[in-house]
Amino acid sequence: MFRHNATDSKERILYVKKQTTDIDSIMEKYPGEPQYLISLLQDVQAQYSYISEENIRFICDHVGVPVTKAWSVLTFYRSFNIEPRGEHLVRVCCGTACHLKGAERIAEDLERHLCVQREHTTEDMHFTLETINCPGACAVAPVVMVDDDYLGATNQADVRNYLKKL
Amino acid sequence: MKEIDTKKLINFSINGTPAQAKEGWTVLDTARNMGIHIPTLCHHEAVEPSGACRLCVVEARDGAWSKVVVSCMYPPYEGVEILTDSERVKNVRRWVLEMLLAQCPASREIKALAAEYGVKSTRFRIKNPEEQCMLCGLCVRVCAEVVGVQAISLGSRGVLKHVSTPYMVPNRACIACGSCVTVCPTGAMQARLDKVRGDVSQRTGHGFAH
Amino acid sequence: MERITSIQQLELLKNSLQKAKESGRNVVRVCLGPGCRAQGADKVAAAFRDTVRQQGLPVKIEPLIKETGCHGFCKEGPLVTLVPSGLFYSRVKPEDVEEIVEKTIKKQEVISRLLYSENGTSYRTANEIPFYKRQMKLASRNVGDIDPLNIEDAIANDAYQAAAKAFSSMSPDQVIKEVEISGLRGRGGAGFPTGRKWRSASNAVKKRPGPVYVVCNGDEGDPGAFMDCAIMEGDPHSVIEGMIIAAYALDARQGFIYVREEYPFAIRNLTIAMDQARSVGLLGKNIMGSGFDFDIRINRGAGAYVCGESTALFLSIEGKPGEPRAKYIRSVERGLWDRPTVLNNVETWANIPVIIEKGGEWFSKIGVPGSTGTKAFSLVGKVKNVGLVEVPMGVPLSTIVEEIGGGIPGKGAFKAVQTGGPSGGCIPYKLKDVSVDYDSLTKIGSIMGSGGMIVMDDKDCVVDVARYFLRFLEEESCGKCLPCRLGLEAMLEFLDNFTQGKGSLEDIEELKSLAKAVQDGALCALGGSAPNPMLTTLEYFREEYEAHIVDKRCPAGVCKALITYHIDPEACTGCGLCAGICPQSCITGEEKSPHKIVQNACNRCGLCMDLCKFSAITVS
Amino acid sequence: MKNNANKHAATGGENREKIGVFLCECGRKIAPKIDLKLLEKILSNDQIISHVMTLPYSCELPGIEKIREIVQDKHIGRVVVAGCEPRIILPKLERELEGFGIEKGRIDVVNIRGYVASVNQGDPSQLASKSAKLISSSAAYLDALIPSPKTRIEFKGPVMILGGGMATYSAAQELVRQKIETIIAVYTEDTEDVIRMLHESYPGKWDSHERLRAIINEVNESPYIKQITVGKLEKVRGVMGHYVVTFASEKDKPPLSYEVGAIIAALDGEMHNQGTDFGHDGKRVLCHTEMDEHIWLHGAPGHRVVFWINDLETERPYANLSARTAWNMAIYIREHNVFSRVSILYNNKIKILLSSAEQIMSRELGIEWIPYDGTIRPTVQDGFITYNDQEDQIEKELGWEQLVLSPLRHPGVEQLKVAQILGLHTDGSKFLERNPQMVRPEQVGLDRKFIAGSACEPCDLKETLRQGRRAAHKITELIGLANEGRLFAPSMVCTVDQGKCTGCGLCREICDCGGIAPVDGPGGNTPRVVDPMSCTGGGTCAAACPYHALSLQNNTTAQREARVAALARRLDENEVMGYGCNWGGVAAADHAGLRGMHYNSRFYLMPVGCIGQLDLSVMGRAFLEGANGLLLIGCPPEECHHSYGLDHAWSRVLLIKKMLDLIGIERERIALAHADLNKPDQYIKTVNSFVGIIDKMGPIKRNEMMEAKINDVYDTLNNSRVRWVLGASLRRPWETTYPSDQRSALAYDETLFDVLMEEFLRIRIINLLKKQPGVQQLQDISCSLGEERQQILSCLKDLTEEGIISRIFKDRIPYYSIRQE
Repeated sequence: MFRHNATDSKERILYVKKQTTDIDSIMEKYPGEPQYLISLLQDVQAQYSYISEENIRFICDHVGVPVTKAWSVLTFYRSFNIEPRGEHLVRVCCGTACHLKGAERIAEDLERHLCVQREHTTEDMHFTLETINCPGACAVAPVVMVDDDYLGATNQADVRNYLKKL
Repeated sequence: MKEIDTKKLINFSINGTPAQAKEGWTVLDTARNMGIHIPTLCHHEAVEPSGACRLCVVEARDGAWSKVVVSCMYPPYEGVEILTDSERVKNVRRWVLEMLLAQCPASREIKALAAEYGVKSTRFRIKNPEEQCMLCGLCVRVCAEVVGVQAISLGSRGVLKHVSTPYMVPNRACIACGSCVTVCPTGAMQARLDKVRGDVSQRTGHGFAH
Repeated sequence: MERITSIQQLELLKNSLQKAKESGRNVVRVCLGPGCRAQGADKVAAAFRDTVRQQGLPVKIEPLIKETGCHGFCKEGPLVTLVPSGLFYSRVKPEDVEEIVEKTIKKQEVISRLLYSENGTSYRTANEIPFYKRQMKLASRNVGDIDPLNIEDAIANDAYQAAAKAFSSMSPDQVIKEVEISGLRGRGGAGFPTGRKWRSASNAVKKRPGPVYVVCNGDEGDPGAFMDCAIMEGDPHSVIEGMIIAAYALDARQGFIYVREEYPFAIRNLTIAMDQARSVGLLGKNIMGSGFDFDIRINRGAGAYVCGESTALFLSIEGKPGEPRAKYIRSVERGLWDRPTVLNNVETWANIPVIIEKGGEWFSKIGVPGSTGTKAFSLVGKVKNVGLVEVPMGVPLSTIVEEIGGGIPGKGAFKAVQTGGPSGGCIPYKLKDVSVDYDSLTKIGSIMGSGGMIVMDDKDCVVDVARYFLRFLEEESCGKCLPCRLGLEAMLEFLDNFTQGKGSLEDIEELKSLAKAVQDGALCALGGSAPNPMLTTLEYFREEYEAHIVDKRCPAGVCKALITYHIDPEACTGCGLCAGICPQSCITGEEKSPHKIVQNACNRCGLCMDLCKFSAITVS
Repeated sequence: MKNNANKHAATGGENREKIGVFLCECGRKIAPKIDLKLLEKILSNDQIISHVMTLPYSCELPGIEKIREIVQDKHIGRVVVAGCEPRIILPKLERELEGFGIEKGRIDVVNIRGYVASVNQGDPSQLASKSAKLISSSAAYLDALIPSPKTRIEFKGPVMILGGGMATYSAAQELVRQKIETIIAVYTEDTEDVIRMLHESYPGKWDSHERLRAIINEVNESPYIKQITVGKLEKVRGVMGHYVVTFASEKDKPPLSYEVGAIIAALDGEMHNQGTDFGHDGKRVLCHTEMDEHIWLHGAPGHRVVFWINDLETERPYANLSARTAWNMAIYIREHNVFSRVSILYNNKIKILLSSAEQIMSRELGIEWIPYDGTIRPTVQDGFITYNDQEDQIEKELGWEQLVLSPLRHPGVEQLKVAQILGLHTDGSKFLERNPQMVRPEQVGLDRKFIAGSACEPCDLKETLRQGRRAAHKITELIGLANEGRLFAPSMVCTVDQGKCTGCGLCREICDCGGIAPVDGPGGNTPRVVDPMSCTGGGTCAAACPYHALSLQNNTTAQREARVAALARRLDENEVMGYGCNWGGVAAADHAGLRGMHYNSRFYLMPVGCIGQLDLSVMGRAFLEGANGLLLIGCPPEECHHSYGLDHAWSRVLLIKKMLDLIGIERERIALAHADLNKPDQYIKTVNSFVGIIDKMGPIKRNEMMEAKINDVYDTLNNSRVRWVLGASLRRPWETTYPSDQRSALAYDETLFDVLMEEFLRIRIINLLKKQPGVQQLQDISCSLGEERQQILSCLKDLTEEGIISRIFKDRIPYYSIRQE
């Protein structure tokens, strides 16, 4: 069950190592001033996919802001998560152009398909479903972004198939 | 200290009555000093105004130009005419109060104020019949500006906005002084206080406090 | 590259770079705008690079592969332009790359299959295409031409020349004057004259000496608008240069660019452009040896539409929640950290270098009085040529939609255009000849906005669109002031009722009164302009509202509660796909014979209609 | 009686400052309900008030500008604002008037809105007279103020970091970066030794070694650092800004002393193993520290390791911490030995948060996370551990070759000792409490003691380092302020009158904020000083001092006496007064006022910072000046913001009750109550009920005899022996019960009563002799006091021996008189 061959696992370990940068090294990039709070949160979020209670305390200490202030920043902006996000991020564009072309129906279908509300994560922590406003790809509306890939001019079946392959 | 020329007087009018203000005074300050009543909810003398509840709106007129402004923040200027009860102003207040009745149906204070403007019931959907909070943020401002602990904050935004503590757990930065309860204009903080301060007698060690 | 320590040096560098450029070297420009990228342009570019590397072409032929910003004609992407021939290939796939290299680059042959054709005519170069013909590119002058990640390419295309001109031959006051003469108005939406803004900031600093900030608003939140994104991605230097000029005029030392997080490539390109500019001495300490210091920092937005509002944006830069405050003291006087601040939109900044270079006089002659210059629009929705366009002000709306945009695709009929995003209004077909400028649009109840132009046809329900925008704003409202937080919810409740066939005609008047209260009472522009889409649709499409309320019917067939899906028995082949996917399992029928929908179980999710390969499912 | 009136009240004298009173109309909230015109008239008759004025809103800019104007024109030095809640509005008024000669402490706000206008029904003139009484008492309070100058804090000497915990280095790093001279007192100077010992407190942190090494090197290379290796911490003397720290040294050498400006204690907790529980044997079944050591010595094991997060089974709340440690170790093992197999078994009541990157990592490395049903305990068998699968409720077995259990965490014996020397009260096994007290706003954010590390509460290494950095930040801030000359001690803290202090140590024993420090002085006793930066201004220590050597500056007992006297004198016979603490009674009353709840209008509430601030003499003074009932309303039990104010007040009230009983006044006339600020209805019940009790009894029947007796009681309350004995019963910080310890309660009570009787008699005799100059016979004394001769005789004998009275024999009959100096 846990058998790996040696070279194989070594490679993987290198890959994994790259993924987790110490929060200290993220904090070192910014001077300890309150104006860097949002930038820091964004970097930590990019690294850990969510902002944990522990990390927020480190950040607050670094920039000299009370946790309550950071909490309102954290919850005010949509892009921050306070709970771990799934491995794959499925984002449905609900911009005007996409709306006119049926983005709402795709979002609803994904909710059904993944059995999860939007802005939430599936129980197996595989997918997080989000809606976004406009990544600027209106030309190929409706657009669904899975991690960093665009699925342009898509429909419910295409998205389902794409997710199946992941 | 702000550099204000306290000698200079600004002449304008409120509801047709000549009024005088010094630099730094708002319309509300001046009106209250003259004994003119303007309803407010989110205003408290101890903290900076935020202009959130929009009940203290007044109409500012200058010739043909006219605008609805919030009196708690609007600095009067020479010659402006202020109307505290014009139709436009009443329209805003009535709608705000009617919507408030749906937002915080359990608040006695809101009901009384709405009745003053002839609003007795609301047509809008009542989401939570127990709700009293109108999210004016006074508690948060008092906690930060007067008490200086910042134990509570406004979380989230828009319709999801709420008064909360980080991660929704009682905040040990809270000194349980009750200032938030004392300034709450709708009585909502009474119900929320225990969630903020937690069980005070069990309190030890360090929490989120800075 | 060497550090530029004088203005002459920049000139020399530019000349040598231009000479190199005119040498006739083959260049392949692959458009990597968001539209093309979504259609696989990055793979095309990679294929070009691989092919060229594998083939080992001789130096004379070997093309330079440039990944440029958005070319505008997103509908036909991925787009590839070949220099020097000027050939314009559309809908290029990675598979086509080898052929292009073989035929066009090596042998100068044209692959007609890849040329854009319209109504039977195919066009060799971009300028001949009707889509581009009526356009005039000022703000996006270099977008699509230059490689945004290579500052040399930008310098060869005259970047930083205007800044050099300002430094060498103009006083700060003259710079402001020139902008005032140009009549440039803010491209972000409200259309405040830029020159006047700079002037009052300059006066404010004189009154309260201290730091002053220059801020670029790249928080292009309007859904369906991506002009600013295209400029930041395609020509970041024009924005940087514009800010340098303003900094010089106002003696600012620090600038900020606030970019939406949803535009990772804009952030990347701006960062790289700034790094390059810094390393060659065009930004940072002692710019071009003039002794002037100015630096810019990028702030990433974090998903809040309201941060496009100036006071909210400042708070966000300061690291706080973006809740607007009342603007009784204007932000040019008390902005970022309570200091005088000039905030302009990306497109405005991109226009500044042009004005300085060619003069305010020249600029003011473009467009119409009161609205000078050009304006970029993102033309999206039910229009054939979806993409990015830039036209002189005062062009009739119909020109943009019908000539440039190529009209409505398919059988649909042109119904309305929504301009100005959620704060704007709907312009009906009957007003299609309205001149597109600030004042004319305001007169008919819409606004110019930042430049989103969403075309709607008869399959789009205006009530639903109004509801969509309200819903959007309700989600994006910061929730600070009651008229906005509660008012939008209340208005939405009215509209929800309408789309469900509830409500009465009196409700329309009540709704208008509520809208007035929200307009009057809201704290910032987000709430104050939120009722606009609803009010304009009420004004121009009242009968459609009445159809919902009185006849309980949605003419466009959108509002779920008022429609039913049917299967056209003639078109249905009985493939069974719909029956298989229906989440309610309410489609029945034998294989190979027409199916039927059991209406009382149908929840109108629309899945069957979207997936039917034979368009057999209709709405009524 | 008159000569008593000013016993503890300050005498204003010639240069007494003028007092101005400003009345608020507060829109519709005060003006129509209280007749402000009448109120103005009543107050203008009060001699200590020199100016009265009504303003629409005193608290808004137009009003404040008016106050400033009047203050300057009329040379007013103290201001009473009669308006709303002082808790909310006072800070603003203080801020706005500070530049105009009205310093902190010279403003008082009387809540006539909340205590009169909105809660009392009655005609406006009645309410005006009630307001007048409250305002006059407040004016008397201000009148008695002897302002203390601001204390500027300076830092003399470097910062010392002691205790040897890991936070030493992060704190030092932060300090040296700020170019602050720092001494670090450590047990070893070798970097590698530090890292080797890391696992004792923070096992499994291999990934942090490099970072820690970098930090230590940065610290060591800095010119601002001085590293010393020392023995045990012996004592710490002094206050913030100037401490003397003494360490023990080797046998023959004198102890080492250092003068430092500030101290950071870096204290790491310890980890103990499970003993023999859960099969722990230290070889196959280990704890985290042992596993870390095992890996250090033998490398990552190549067999099956099971981490069992068994904190919930041992009823310890640190499961998440253990899970993190296990996870760190698991990664290390998997990365360093491909033949290893690692599982982490955890109770499903624990919520384990893994980020998506960590989930992927977990999967890639093949680390199994196994939740089990927490209702059934897993059992350890040889080579297997059984657990109940939460999914299917089947008992399953997990094989192991090494089983790793969670450790038991302990603050550490050495660490506790250090904390104790620093003035913190510690309790055998409890982790150090940081900031357990909730203090008043002006002190919010001030750290009283700088402690970092897992001895405060078990935590991760990162958290420890964070705490170190944070402590350094705070100190840097303070030093920065001090260097600019802007660091002042809070205005309301205790001060010690060194002339009166005998060094008895009672205050130090009952002080919970650690603000009272001993100073090395000549002679046997160690007199005390107060560290103003540590003191929270609770003032119960001041109220307990037998010799009145401690006082709460700018808020003294004398002021409170003046207030209570002024009010008591003005009260009608059927009116009742009370003191409410800022956090309980006053806050609840404010709340009742806010909600407009009506209650008995014959109740007069005065504010006090903490109910424990009320000295015995303040309570006695009320009765002396004519009060018929006194209600003290504090915080709910165990919620006192100054730790034990309520408990101390409780002891004092009991004593007063005894005294009242002695002179034949009903015990019920003084009562202690508590109110939760959030339960105004409860507060109202308390008040109404107490007024009812007093009503039933009617006023105290006062005649000359009774007045004299009350006066004697008042003097007894100021007697140092009585106060000393009472001090013995006050609750100590380490006592965990309320009311205080009940052991030998009855015996103690009897002793107390005996002392009371004795001292009371002595004082009665002295007072009697004082009142009637000339000599008196035993018989006369016995007659006037109505006591038995025998008792009086023994008392007289003592007094004579002590030299307080003199005895003359005339015709072999002794005559007594007060000894004239």
